Amino acid sequence: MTVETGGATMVAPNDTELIQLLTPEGERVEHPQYPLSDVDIKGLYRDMVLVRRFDTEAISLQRQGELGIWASLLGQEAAQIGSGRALSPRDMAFPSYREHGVAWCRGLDPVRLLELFRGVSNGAWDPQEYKFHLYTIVIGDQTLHATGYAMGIKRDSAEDEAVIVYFGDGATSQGDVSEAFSWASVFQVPVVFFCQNNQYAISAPQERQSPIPLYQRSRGFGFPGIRVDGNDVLACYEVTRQALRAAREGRGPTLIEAFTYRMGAHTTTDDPTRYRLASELEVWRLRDPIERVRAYLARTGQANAAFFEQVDAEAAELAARVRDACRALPDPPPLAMFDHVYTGANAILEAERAQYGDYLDGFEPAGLGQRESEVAR
Amino acid sequence: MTVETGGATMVAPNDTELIQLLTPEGERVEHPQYPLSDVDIKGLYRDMVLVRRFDTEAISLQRQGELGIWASLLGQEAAQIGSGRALSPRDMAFPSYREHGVAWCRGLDPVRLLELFRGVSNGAWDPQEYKFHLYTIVIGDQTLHATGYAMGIKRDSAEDEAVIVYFGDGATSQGDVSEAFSWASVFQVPVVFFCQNNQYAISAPQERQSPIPLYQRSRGFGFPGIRVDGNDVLACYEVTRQALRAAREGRGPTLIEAFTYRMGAHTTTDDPTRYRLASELEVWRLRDPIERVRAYLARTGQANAAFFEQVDAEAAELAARVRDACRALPDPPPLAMFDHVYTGANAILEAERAQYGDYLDGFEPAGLGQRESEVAR
Amino acid sequence: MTRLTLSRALNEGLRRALEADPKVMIMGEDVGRLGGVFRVTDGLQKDFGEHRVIDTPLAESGIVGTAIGLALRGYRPVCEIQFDGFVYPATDQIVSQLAKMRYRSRGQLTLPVVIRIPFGGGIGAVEHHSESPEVIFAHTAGLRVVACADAAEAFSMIQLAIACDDPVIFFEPKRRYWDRAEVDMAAALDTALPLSKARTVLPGDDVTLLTYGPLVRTCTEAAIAARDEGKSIEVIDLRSLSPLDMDTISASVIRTGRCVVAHEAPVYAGLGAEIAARVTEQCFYHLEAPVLRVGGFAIPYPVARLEDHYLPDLDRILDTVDRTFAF
Amino acid sequence: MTRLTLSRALNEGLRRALEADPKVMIMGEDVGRLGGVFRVTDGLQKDFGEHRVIDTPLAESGIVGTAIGLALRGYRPVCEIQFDGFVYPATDQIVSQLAKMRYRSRGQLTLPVVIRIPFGGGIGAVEHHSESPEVIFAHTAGLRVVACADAAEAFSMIQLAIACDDPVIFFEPKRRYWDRAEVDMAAALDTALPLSKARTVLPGDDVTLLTYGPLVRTCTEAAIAARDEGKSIEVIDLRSLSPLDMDTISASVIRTGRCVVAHEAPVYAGLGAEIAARVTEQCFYHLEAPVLRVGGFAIPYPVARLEDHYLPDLDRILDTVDRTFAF
Ligand SMILES: Cc1ncc(C[n+]2csc(CCOP(=O)(O)OP(=O)(O)O)c2C)c(N)n1
Ligand SMILES: Cc1ncc(C[n+]2csc(CCOP(=O)(O)OP(=O)(O)O)c2C)c(N)n1
Ligand SMILES: [Mg+2]
Ligand SMILES: [Mg+2]
Repeated sequence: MTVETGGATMVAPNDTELIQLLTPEGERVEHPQYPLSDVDIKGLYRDMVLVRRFDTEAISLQRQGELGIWASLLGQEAAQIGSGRALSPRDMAFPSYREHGVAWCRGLDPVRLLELFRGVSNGAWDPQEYKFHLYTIVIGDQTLHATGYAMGIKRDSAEDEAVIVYFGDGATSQGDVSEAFSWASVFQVPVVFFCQNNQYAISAPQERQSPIPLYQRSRGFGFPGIRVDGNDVLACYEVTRQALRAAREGRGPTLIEAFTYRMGAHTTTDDPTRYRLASELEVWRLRDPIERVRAYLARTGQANAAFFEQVDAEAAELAARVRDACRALPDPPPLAMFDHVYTGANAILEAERAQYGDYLDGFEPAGLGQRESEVAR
Repeated sequence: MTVETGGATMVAPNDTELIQLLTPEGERVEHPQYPLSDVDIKGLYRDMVLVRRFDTEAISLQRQGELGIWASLLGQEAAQIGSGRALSPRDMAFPSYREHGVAWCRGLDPVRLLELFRGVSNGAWDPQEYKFHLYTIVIGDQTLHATGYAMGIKRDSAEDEAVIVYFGDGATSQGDVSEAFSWASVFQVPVVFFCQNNQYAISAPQERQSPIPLYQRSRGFGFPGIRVDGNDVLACYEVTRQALRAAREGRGPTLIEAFTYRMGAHTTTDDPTRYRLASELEVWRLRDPIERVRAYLARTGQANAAFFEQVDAEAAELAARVRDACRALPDPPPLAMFDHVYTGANAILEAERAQYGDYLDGFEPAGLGQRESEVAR
Repeated sequence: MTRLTLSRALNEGLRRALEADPKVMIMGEDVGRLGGVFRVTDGLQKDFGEHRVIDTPLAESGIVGTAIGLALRGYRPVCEIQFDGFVYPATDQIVSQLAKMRYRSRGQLTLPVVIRIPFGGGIGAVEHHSESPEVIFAHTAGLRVVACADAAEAFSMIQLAIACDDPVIFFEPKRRYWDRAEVDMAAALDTALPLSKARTVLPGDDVTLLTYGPLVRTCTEAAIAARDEGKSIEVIDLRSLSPLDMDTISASVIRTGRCVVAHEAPVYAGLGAEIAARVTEQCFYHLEAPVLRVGGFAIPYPVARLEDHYLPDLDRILDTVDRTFAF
Repeated sequence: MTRLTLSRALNEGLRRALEADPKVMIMGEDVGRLGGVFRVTDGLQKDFGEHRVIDTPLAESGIVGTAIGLALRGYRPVCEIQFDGFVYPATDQIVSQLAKMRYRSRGQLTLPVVIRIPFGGGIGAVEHHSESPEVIFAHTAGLRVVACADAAEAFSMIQLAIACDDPVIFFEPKRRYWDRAEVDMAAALDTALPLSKARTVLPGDDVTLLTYGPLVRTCTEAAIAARDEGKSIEVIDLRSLSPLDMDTISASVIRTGRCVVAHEAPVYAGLGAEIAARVTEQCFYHLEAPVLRVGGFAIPYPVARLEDHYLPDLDRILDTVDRTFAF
């Protein structure tokens, strides 16, 4: 199937190479290599609905000026919830900046995610506690961190641990990502490279990163690559689960390309109408990751109207809580900006802190309130 | 075939994947895809003997203190002469730092190469005149330059031009090389990536860069990779010729892995006995790139003793000339170090130049001779 | 004269350059169809084609490395690095290749490459989007490093940078992109102030205030505010960060006897250090006080909600000016 | 006391660290079987195993990036960058990740990573093997930057760097690797001079000469030579380039009234600029002359046959000292 975009031609994956366990229409399909293991499909549905609702709320918080910017996961819920739920509690995840669904699976209160985008904290959670690293904004950098962490797991002979690292289609062009592929392959470490190919790096279509499907990239580095329907939460779950198991069993890295679609803007400051046609979005709406699970659950009688209503109610509740909590997030005190640069003392920095503290104290009655500030910055 | 090294196990390529047109014993073998085009085999032999003799001379010049360091091409003559002779005059070559054989094919007086290693000039030749870029020492950087140059060729619609870029097995791990692969593939530009896999990056065996054969790397980026017997000058010639033709015809990039062996030290300051066994070298001596051509020429009667003697005499002559010319290479005048930083004026730099000039003038009778210098640097 | 935003002025300058020389090309992430995240290249791909305005893969080293190759082929690439914090992956190609190529080739190769970098903070962004890495490039011989301050300057400086045969690192004050100023689009380029020259924005007698990029506006406002207190501040926009226009700088400091340097980058080992050291050496007997610096602290760029504390503002600049009078 | 080369002293220091803490590991190109191109890691892989002394693929960003991951896992990686000129591909990982991780995580993550870099010229090498990029890292908040000068210093400093919980960029003066000095290998590490402290190498009264790394020896020789002319030069080895030990520096300059900074890196926007600016601010009323700098010129590192002209030697340093007396 070929989708016409503004200028680039996008080829949808052909069925032989794309792992799919649930069709857009909500039909279960069997795959000999990927028999679906025991999984709570209603739970996955609930996760996806809740993170989507959270995401929608974050977008409006940004519109209301409560957040500086927001990177929406709209359309990528299945890729994130499927892979996130495949993680064992001891596995470590390295996200990019859009993995709100994975964060959810790791048990992180979504309000924590807002702190980064509101500009009140870059480190709102303890990565060790949640086994979920901080968001990484420099494209691709975290793939090397994940690989190094996995080298550590191997050295520790920790056979029940693996690493998953998230990045986008655009990231595959960065040298660091290829270096991570090399290292992971040479050292045969337990890492799963999870590429969410949402078809765009801001405005650049996936063809700008590679003329061939991205999952094939890993072959040149000596480890397997798999393309999964990124809008199929069951396939994402099962493929990731197997890749993580292979990693834990010492069978080395796997690249998973979750073929999905960024249904929203790149971030709230982006205007996708400048570079893609609305018709493309229409095509992908038919492949919505949530709708197909709902259809499946409903049709097979695994869930009834009460269930769906209850999930919707939970979502509304979550949104309300997030909204209030976000608004209540305080700004850090000014001098906090001098904290945590070093573990020990740094006389140059201490002098600057002291000087700035004195400077602030010089404003009467107290602090920033009295500073004359620029008219229109 | 498996060669035992100090710790790593080296697998020689299996015959199905390695392109070979001349066996180590000097037997011509036919390859359906690579019928040998018209080529002066005696000329190739002569080239290889001369560059090897030049290389040997450079090593002794280094030992005699005439050069600071030397990177020997010993063992890689076939890869370099074969590929170098496959270039058309309009093709552009981007070398690493060991491509003395390619330089020879480009018509460069080998004495020029010594200037870099003697420390008298980093730019001893005009890259445009010889269509041979300056040596690049930072591993991998030149692959992007070559790709950019090829983008220019494509934009110029110059259909009779292509680019070849040389790099080593170690270089394949550098992010820049992968970025070059991405770009070349995305933009389908006329560049041939010529990787001389001499099995070592200083002490690191090729397995430290990839668990699978390096020629397969390009597959992940969407363009073909070929492994050629790098000690077979005929195969190197023909494979490169075809890849360059494909490039010129708009069929995009090719990766060629010339499977060869660094018979000497990494450079004159290296001590390979610390990391590899002598027995390994013995195995590769039997695959010497020059011997097999000599055997072939002699056995088929294409060359007689007089020819071989004449080539040896030429080699001796070249060595003598190079030796004398190297010794005669003058040091640049001190103030030359301030030249060519910018095209236009830079007041800061000019002031430094003037000040240093005055400073030197202050020594009587003139210049450096009178400067007290450090006792033992 | 036309009233343009700084972003638009750059756009017009790029357009002129593309028109003037078919060898000029633009490359970077999202510069084509999107027109750049700050719209600096808006409409240029449409008008000049995909071969002259190239949307690249997402790889900064690749952008600079292939630009070098294109320059070797005779092109004049203008690269965009999307944000300051993303120039670091390209450091090797910039420092080891772009800067040194002419020198090492003994003048046989020239690389007329411009690298545009939106820099500095003040837009409430997340991490890595508010850096001021200019001193790294200023320290690197072989590069010219400049920063523009307003629309009028941007319009001429980008054209001068593209016309320059040396590699130019071109810093753009991102929080001023939407500031408007009168631009004389009819002026001939050869009447423009050369790229290597500093510019006196506001004359004054008591103290010389040196700055560049986004703080030119802030410093100018500070100088105007200080007039009320009877202090006459001379504001100089350095424009060229490498080389520095020491003639203009020293002449001013010798006259005023006091000097303050303001920039957003951390003070520690920042460009202000070079200026202070050099001014002190050249104006030693004229200085009433040490050259003082006001700038970023020795910390990573803080979260957006604290950036107003990090960035030198009018008050902090005037406080520093005051301190030079305490000597 | 044992007489060791600087290279050997580092080797012994690394050995101690590997023995003291099983989490310490060494990684880099050719550090294992070969023992490093300067033999600094000689024998360590044999004695501590391939899992603790890792020969890496050829990729500097990979070395630093995976070291960060290992540190997140609780390890203390000591990375070797083979030569100064090859650190640039790792700039992004160093500046954007290694330096900032602790800060951005609000102290929840610490990265005890050491990056060893043989730096400076004087060994007759080809391009990219003689760089002095220290100021780039000194300007980057979150890093500690140090340089050792001789075997005794190297032995303790490398152990202190590894024991430090902050990332440390550790510069080694490559042309001094084969210099020998007495090393007290029995001394306990906690009696060693802290990493952040400067060290007075030679006391003096007339002028303070500040330097670090390879020029400590040169400056010491210059000071000894100057005694004959009746000039008393105090030589201070800075050791820590970020932060600077301003207490030691200022105390000396206030006493001598004159100051010269010597380094191999280009003077322009080099570390000497920061020192000059800061010393001037702190010692303004005590300075008889401006702080003068002697160092590399504003050019790329020249060819080996001219490096003696580029590198500050005894004469050029004394010439600069003389110039401070001309004020
Ligand atoms: C090194 C670097 N360069 C540029 C950017 C600016 N940037 C932010 S997101 C983005 C596109 C990323 O695309 P992709 O990897 O596909 O991830 P997605 O946003 O689609 O999830 C770009 C170019 C960056 N963050 N880091
Ligand atoms: C970026 C960079 N890192 C490290 C080095 C030091 N170095 C010089 S040659 C070399 C090994 C290169 O191996 P390979 O690419 O296989 O080429 P070969 O020398 O075998 O021809 C290394 C590590 C360098 N020149 N550049
Ligand atoms: Mg994407
Ligand atoms: Mg090699």
